[in-house]
Amino acid sequence: MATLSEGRLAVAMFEEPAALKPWHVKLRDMARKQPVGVAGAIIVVLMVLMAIFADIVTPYDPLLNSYEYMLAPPDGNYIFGTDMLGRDVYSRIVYGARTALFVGFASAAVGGILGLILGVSSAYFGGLFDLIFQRVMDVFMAFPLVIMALAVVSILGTGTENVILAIIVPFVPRCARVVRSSALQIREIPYIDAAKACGFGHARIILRHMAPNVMAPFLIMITAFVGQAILTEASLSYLGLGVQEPTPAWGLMLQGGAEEFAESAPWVAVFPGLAITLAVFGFNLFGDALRDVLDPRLRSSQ
Amino acid sequence: MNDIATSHRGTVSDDVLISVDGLKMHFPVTEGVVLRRVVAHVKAVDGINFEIRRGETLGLVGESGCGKTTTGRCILQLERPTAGSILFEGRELSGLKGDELRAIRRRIQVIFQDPYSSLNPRLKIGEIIGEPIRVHGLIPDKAKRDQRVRELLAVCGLNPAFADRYPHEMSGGQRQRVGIARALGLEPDFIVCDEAVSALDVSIQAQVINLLEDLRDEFDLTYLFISHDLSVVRHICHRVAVMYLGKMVELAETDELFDNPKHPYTRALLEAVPIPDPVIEQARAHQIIKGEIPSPINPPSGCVFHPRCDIVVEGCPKAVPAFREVKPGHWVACTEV
Amino acid sequence: MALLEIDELKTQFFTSAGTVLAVDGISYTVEEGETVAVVGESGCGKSVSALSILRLVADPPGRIVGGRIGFMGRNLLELSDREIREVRGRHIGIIFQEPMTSLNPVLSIGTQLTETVVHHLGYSEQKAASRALELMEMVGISDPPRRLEQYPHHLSGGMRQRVMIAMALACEPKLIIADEPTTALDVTIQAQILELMKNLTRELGVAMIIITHNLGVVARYADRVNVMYAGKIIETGTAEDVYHRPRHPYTLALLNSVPRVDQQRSAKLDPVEGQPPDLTRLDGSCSFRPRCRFAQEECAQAFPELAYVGDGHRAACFRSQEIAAGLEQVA
Amino acid sequence: SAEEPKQGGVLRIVVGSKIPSYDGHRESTFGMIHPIRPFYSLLIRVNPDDPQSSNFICDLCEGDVPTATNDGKTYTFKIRQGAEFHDGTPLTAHDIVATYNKIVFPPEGILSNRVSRFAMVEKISAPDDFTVQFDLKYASPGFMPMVATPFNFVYAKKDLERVDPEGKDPQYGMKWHQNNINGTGAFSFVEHQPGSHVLGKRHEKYHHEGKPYLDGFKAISAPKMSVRIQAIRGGRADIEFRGFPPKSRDDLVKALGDDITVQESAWNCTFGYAGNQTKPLFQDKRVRQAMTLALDRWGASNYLSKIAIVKTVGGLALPGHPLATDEATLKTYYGYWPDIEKSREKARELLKEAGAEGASFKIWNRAVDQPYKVVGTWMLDQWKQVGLNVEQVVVPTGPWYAGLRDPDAFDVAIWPSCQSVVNPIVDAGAWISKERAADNRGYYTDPVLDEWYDQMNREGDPAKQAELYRKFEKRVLHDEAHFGQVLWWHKINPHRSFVKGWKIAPSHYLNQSLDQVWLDVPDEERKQRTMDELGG
Amino acid sequence: MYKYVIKRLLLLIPTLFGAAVLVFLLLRAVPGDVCQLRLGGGGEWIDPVALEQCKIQLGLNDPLHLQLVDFLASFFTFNFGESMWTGRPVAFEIGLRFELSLQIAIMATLVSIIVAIPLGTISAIKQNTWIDYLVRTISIAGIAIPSFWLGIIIILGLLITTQAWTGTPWMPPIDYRPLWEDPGYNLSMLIWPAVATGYRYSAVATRMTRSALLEVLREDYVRTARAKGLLEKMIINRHALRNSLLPVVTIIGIEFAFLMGGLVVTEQVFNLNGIGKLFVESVTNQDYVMTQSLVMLVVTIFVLVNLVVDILYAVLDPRIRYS
Ligand SMILES: Nc1ncnc2c1ncn2[C@@H]1O[C@H](COP(=O)(O)OP(=O)(O)OP(=O)(O)O)[C@@H](O)[C@H]1O
Ligand SMILES: Nc1ncnc2c1ncn2[C@@H]1O[C@H](COP(=O)(O)OP(=O)(O)OP(=O)(O)O)[C@@H](O)[C@H]1O
Ligand SMILES: [Mg+2]
Ligand SMILES: [Mg+2]
Repeated sequence: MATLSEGRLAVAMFEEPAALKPWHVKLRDMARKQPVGVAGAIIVVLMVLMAIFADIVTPYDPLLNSYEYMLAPPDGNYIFGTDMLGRDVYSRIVYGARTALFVGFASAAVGGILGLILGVSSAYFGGLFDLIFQRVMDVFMAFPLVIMALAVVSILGTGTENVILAIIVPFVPRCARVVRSSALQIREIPYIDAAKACGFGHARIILRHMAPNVMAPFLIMITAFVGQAILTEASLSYLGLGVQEPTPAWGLMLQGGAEEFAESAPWVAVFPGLAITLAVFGFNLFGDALRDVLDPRLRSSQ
Repeated sequence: MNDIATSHRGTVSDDVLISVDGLKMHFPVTEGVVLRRVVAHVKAVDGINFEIRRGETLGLVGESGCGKTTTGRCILQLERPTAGSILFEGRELSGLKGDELRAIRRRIQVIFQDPYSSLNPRLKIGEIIGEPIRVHGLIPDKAKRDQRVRELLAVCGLNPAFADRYPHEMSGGQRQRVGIARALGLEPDFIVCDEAVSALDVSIQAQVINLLEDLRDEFDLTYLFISHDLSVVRHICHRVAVMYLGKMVELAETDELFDNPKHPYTRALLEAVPIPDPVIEQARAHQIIKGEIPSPINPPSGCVFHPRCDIVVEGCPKAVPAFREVKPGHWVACTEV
Repeated sequence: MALLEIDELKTQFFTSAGTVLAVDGISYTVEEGETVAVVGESGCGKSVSALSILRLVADPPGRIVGGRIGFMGRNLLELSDREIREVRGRHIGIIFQEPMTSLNPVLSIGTQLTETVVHHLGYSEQKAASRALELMEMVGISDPPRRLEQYPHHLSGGMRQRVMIAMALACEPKLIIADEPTTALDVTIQAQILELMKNLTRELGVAMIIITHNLGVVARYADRVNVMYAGKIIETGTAEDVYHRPRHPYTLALLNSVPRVDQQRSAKLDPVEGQPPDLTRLDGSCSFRPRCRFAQEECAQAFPELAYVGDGHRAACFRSQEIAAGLEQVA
Repeated sequence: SAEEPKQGGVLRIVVGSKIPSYDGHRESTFGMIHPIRPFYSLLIRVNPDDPQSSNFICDLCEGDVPTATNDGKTYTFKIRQGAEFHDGTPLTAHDIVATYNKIVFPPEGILSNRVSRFAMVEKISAPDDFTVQFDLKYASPGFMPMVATPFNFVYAKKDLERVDPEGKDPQYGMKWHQNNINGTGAFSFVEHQPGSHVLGKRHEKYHHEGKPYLDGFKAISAPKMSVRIQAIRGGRADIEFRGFPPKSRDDLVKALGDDITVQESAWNCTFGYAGNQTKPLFQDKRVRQAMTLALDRWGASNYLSKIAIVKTVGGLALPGHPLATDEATLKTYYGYWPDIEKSREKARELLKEAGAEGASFKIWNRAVDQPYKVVGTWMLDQWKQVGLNVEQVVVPTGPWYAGLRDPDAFDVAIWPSCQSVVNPIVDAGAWISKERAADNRGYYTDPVLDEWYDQMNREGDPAKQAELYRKFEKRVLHDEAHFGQVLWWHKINPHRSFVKGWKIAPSHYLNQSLDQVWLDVPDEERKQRTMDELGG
Repeated sequence: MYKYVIKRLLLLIPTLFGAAVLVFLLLRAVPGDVCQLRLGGGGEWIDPVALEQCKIQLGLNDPLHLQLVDFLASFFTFNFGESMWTGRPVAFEIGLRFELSLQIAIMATLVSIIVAIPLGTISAIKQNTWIDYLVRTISIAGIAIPSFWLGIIIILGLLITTQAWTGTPWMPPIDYRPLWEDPGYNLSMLIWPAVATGYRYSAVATRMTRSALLEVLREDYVRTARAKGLLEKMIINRHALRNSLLPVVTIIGIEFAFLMGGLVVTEQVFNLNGIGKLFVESVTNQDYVMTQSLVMLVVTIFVLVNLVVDILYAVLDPRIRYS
């Protein structure tokens, strides 16, 4: 009965689905609906560009000490002034963006992916695995960050990679928990049953069918977490547990003297502080808007 | 048997494809966080028997929560039944593992109720239909597989160009066709249609019903057609089983069941369905069944229907009525018929 | 004078995808004590037209852009916010589709039931409580005092819908709008609820607009039927007229596409092929034209008037006369 | 001076470190000296009127500080009569003997932090109730400075002999002072809120006539430098005794003008580094010499002193001390040449010779700003300028110390050493062979140094001693360049101008009895302070 | 309900046990020990004999597994031992600081609730208007500003402005007096850190209130309430807010638990003698006993606060019943 399908086809052919909007129109729509989020996105993009083209946009080597210009106030030469070793604050902030973004993205990516896989698996398998996993996560969630950071830093030494590790450890359970709760809902949706009914293996279902579907909460989490990681890095550096001199890093710039002469040489403390605030601000604005856009429960009815 | 295989419902052969015997599915109700104690059971399916013959469409009707979906899921091996056996071509399904299970899964497919949630929103239509074909190694070659996907789309009345679309770019009816195409891709023998048309608008619903019928004839399929819509069931099924609270209360050939219902519940059910004809409706005496469906955790004793039954007798709360054949091919679980 | 007179009501949604003409100039009246049904496919504007009566359409993105809704001598669309609030719940009650989500999960049934009478009629707490008891009995809920203290999640779907009915009736309104009151319920419960609503409206002389896509429900309960398609009413008349003498091809097709539980299967269904139109992309032509097997040149030019085809029976089709004359010839 | 001290009031001190226990004999941090020292007296102490000199005067002894008899092997102290402990017990020579016996010969299980440094002591005895006699095994110029160490709080014999009321701990008395305070100091203990403050009030029976001037003192714990600075500025504290960075001094003066008085002094803390000689790179003398040559000490003395608490260029002994090397000699040592360009040229040359151009190593530094991280970062920059490839590893204090003890852990260690009483001879013990000096951070063995050190310690004649010291120093800094002395610390104490009577010492451990301090504020304010802190 | 509470409390045991083992191992993995720090922390020369003595006394030379058993035994018998740094009982040391930490946590919570709920509500009601943008910007800024930096700015701001206005610079007290002894002094000290942390905290809660309310405002029952002709005020207060409070309560709870143990940086900036400062000190001092006890305290608080939140859930939402 080949004619049969042909016949049906004839009917169906003219059904044209609603036209898809080109991306620039979508972008414009988003800009109109989420002006705040777009502002955040702009900040983030500027930061990324700044980090990538740091060599081009900075007048000085961020590591260059010039003892004749120690704590020079902002002027034509040094637009944000110099720090106590005579290094250009502006250049250090620009290069600091590299550190901040590296720490932020790396820890969000690594921690996020780990949390994603753990969270989805936990939800998917359920049962005893889930139960034990949950208890372990409880411990990690309740465990204070300082101890964790201090231990990691003391055991492995300071430095960017270890700071990332110290930030990841508490992030994984948080991420896993958020992912798990969405994944629990996803697990109940028929397309997962459909995948099972098609005879797919566990790994395929977890990675291909479940994980991509918790992307919305995951991405929201991740963007917010990039901001948080930057902030945590700054706080750790401020406590002396983070990135180390002479690496240009924002938290580090606020530490060690910046505070003591915050009044007579405010530029040393103000600009890095603003940089941190602005960066975290940007990521959070962006993440917030992303939440409004991606989270179907919050999507304004249209 | 061939006498029921009226021309417009397709042909039914004599050999039994699926046979369900004494199927029970009790979901434990647990309490406690660490030591999960089982405090009760939801008796979702509580001992049902039926057979489906090759080429046949068996309707499974009943109100919400009576265990229709659970029955379907047990056959699909998505749940591990508490008791009972499910034979597919005479082979026991429960207990199958690994490759054997995968092989069986290819032959038993499912179409879900909700066209919105049964398609993975992250995958393109082409991937949704093509992936199972690839995983089961039916068509390893990518180009040929794509060709097959297009064919399947066409067979289901969809534009083959839809392969590059995402589910959200399609209407509900179109998505339901994609779900059907996915199931067909594995060249199954048997398809569980769990409320496959309930979520669709009347006009779209009719399109899909026709499609299902056409496919049944074209590919020699067997359906378990789960629905709460009695009119649709009457239209498409060869035989119909009525469930109530995890039990089967009546099973008969379609027209026999609808024209000559025996069980008081079946009768009440039919009574409750409004008929789209004001004249007939005006003439109908509306005997509305009283009460609500009891909880499957604590089903009533004896005949589970007795608290709502209008012909209840003394013995009803005491003994579980046997599911017996009152007429050839007409089974009822009631002592009073 | 009719209780409710809707005249050329237009409600639109302004979205990024374009303007949705959800309700595109519908007119109908509801007499006192009468039950009027609105049927049509999903998305054709049934709910929006009902919400528009009480001006409950979310703004943004929705807005009532034109028309008139006369109710007890006043145009509801011209009332101030305070005045329309007095109409809501007080003179017009409304029952929604989803009994599961339409009740506030954290407030007791009693609170939700009494707040309307306290608010609108200024009842004291005691008086309100006894009114609540009365209402609960009226809608057939057993053991009302206990039920009043319970929360929605303690109740089954049917019970909740009874509570919704009680709430709608609390201030003895003149009109009740029921938006698919039983779609989410089982057939047996659906029958119970519909029967209850019918009896109550008869007893209390309340008019009712019942919105549904179930043609059987309409046949059983409605005095008059409005068939909607793509934001417009395309056929209206008594139930018998519409079911037995359909004059619009859509109504006709709709009736043909439902299987019947009371008749043996005779042939395959005859569905309306194609999809409903996109409400953002309507041109001035007949919106059913792409799916219509009677379509002809003329249909692309303008939308046909809702014209009389019989006593109190109107249809919006250029070929309704021919359809009446005999379907075979036309097709 | 001409000013007449005024009686009364409470002095508020901010302290940047924590109190481990009240027992000075076992502790070594200024965090307990500043709040606890005022409760105790010493046998002898640095002259509070001239703390810069290396002169000691009697505290609990009477008359002049005794000189050695018996070929320098016996010291006899006359003990002051009428001194009284806060609990009313009169002080006798037996208390002193019991105290020093605990410090020098602690019983098994009792910690004393200075046992090894008192190695020359043979016996301590009390010929009568008011005489104490120290018999030494050999004459040692390091002895009297050790006696004057400000941690040697004098305890009452009866307290040291206390028995455990529960009868469990036989050494109860010896440990009693860890958690209890009973001294003869200018102030008696009122309260200690751990982590917050220590409060003391005037000891009426104090043995120095008319002192103390204050009604009490309050030592408030404030671990953060910026808080301490702001506290002085915002009137929450009057003085801090450890030292502020130069920039903060300038800020305070700018903000408060005449209300702030600044005292400054060279500080008896070296700041240096050592290459770990278990690692091949630093076994080459030329590399070590190149490293010291690369440091621009004279320049740094100018500019680093504007931001860090280091300033003085010097050798192994605190500049100003009789044993310190004169500047001319110093300028001939590697790394002290006045012409830094020439010096760096030489450094590059030596590195080339040693085949260590562009060598890489890491500085093992402590996570403390002042002066560690500031100077460490500067050193890194200096070494980079001669082509070395340097990184810095900064770790918290605990792991830092642990790392210093593990020769596998680090390449180049920051090696500071802070001592209380200026005592270059004894302190030189840090730079002898690793087998003898547990805190040798260069992990080198140098028998020559060991020999000279021993000679120096037993040498009675100051001239010969100085000669030995010079040889020792030249070998450490120049010939072998085992140790790189960078800059001496510089102590800056800005305080409220109304705090009078306190004079800066070359160590933050010294001159902390507070008995000379008084407040030059109106009478009502002094009363008010007493009311506020001590409640009338 | 009480059964549920007991069950939850029992559940604390595995969590605490896990945390105990974790902290134990982490601490021992850090090189160095408390003795070196005590004896040589000032940079002074350390007597090796004394060092060994100290280690023996504190049991640091015992085999690890014995130390672990000791620690677990002491912990689960509520005998927490003495601080390795000060020798005083851990319970006493923590007790001293607890009051201050609790007071700040409560004050900050009050500040945040007072700010967050009205702001979040307004922001949700006026979604996508300039008020909403403003509130969101302010609240996101609260999350973005590093708390230590904010602290520094507050203190400096106080110093500078008071000097400009009164001539004498003023800063908040740096030593603690209990509220009932000297309320003026106490508040003038603690209000600043409470505001500094409360701002961040309220920012989090504001965002949560807003999004939760937005979600609830789209619920069917809000439409039902509108259809009843209720006043908008009643709809928000009675129907919407209570439902949206649930996630807000969670956030407030989590933040409260966090404040109780984690005000590490703020306590430093304002020189507060609280748990956070003790934490950092004991960690840097490598005071195992103290650190272990503090971790257990923080974990316990975390778990208990979570329990309280869950109970509050049941109070706010009748659908949730624990049995
Ligand atoms: N995984 C499960 N755990 C516990 N109870 C379950 C589970 N799945 C189903 N149930 C219960 O089993 C009973 C039967 O459910 P089932 O889904 O089979 O009913 P159904 O007839 O398909 O109803 P519907 O018409 O609503 O789809 C219901 O009471 C349901 O609550
Ligand atoms: N908030 C909204 N924003 C944009 N479009 C809307 C909104 N609400 C409804 N619409 C559109 O208005 C049209 C009519 O919707 P309405 O809810 O009235 O349909 P309905 O006939 O009640 O359908 P159903 O049977 O599914 O309830 C639909 O096309 C829908 O997409
Ligand atoms: Mg089902
Ligand atoms: Mg609707």
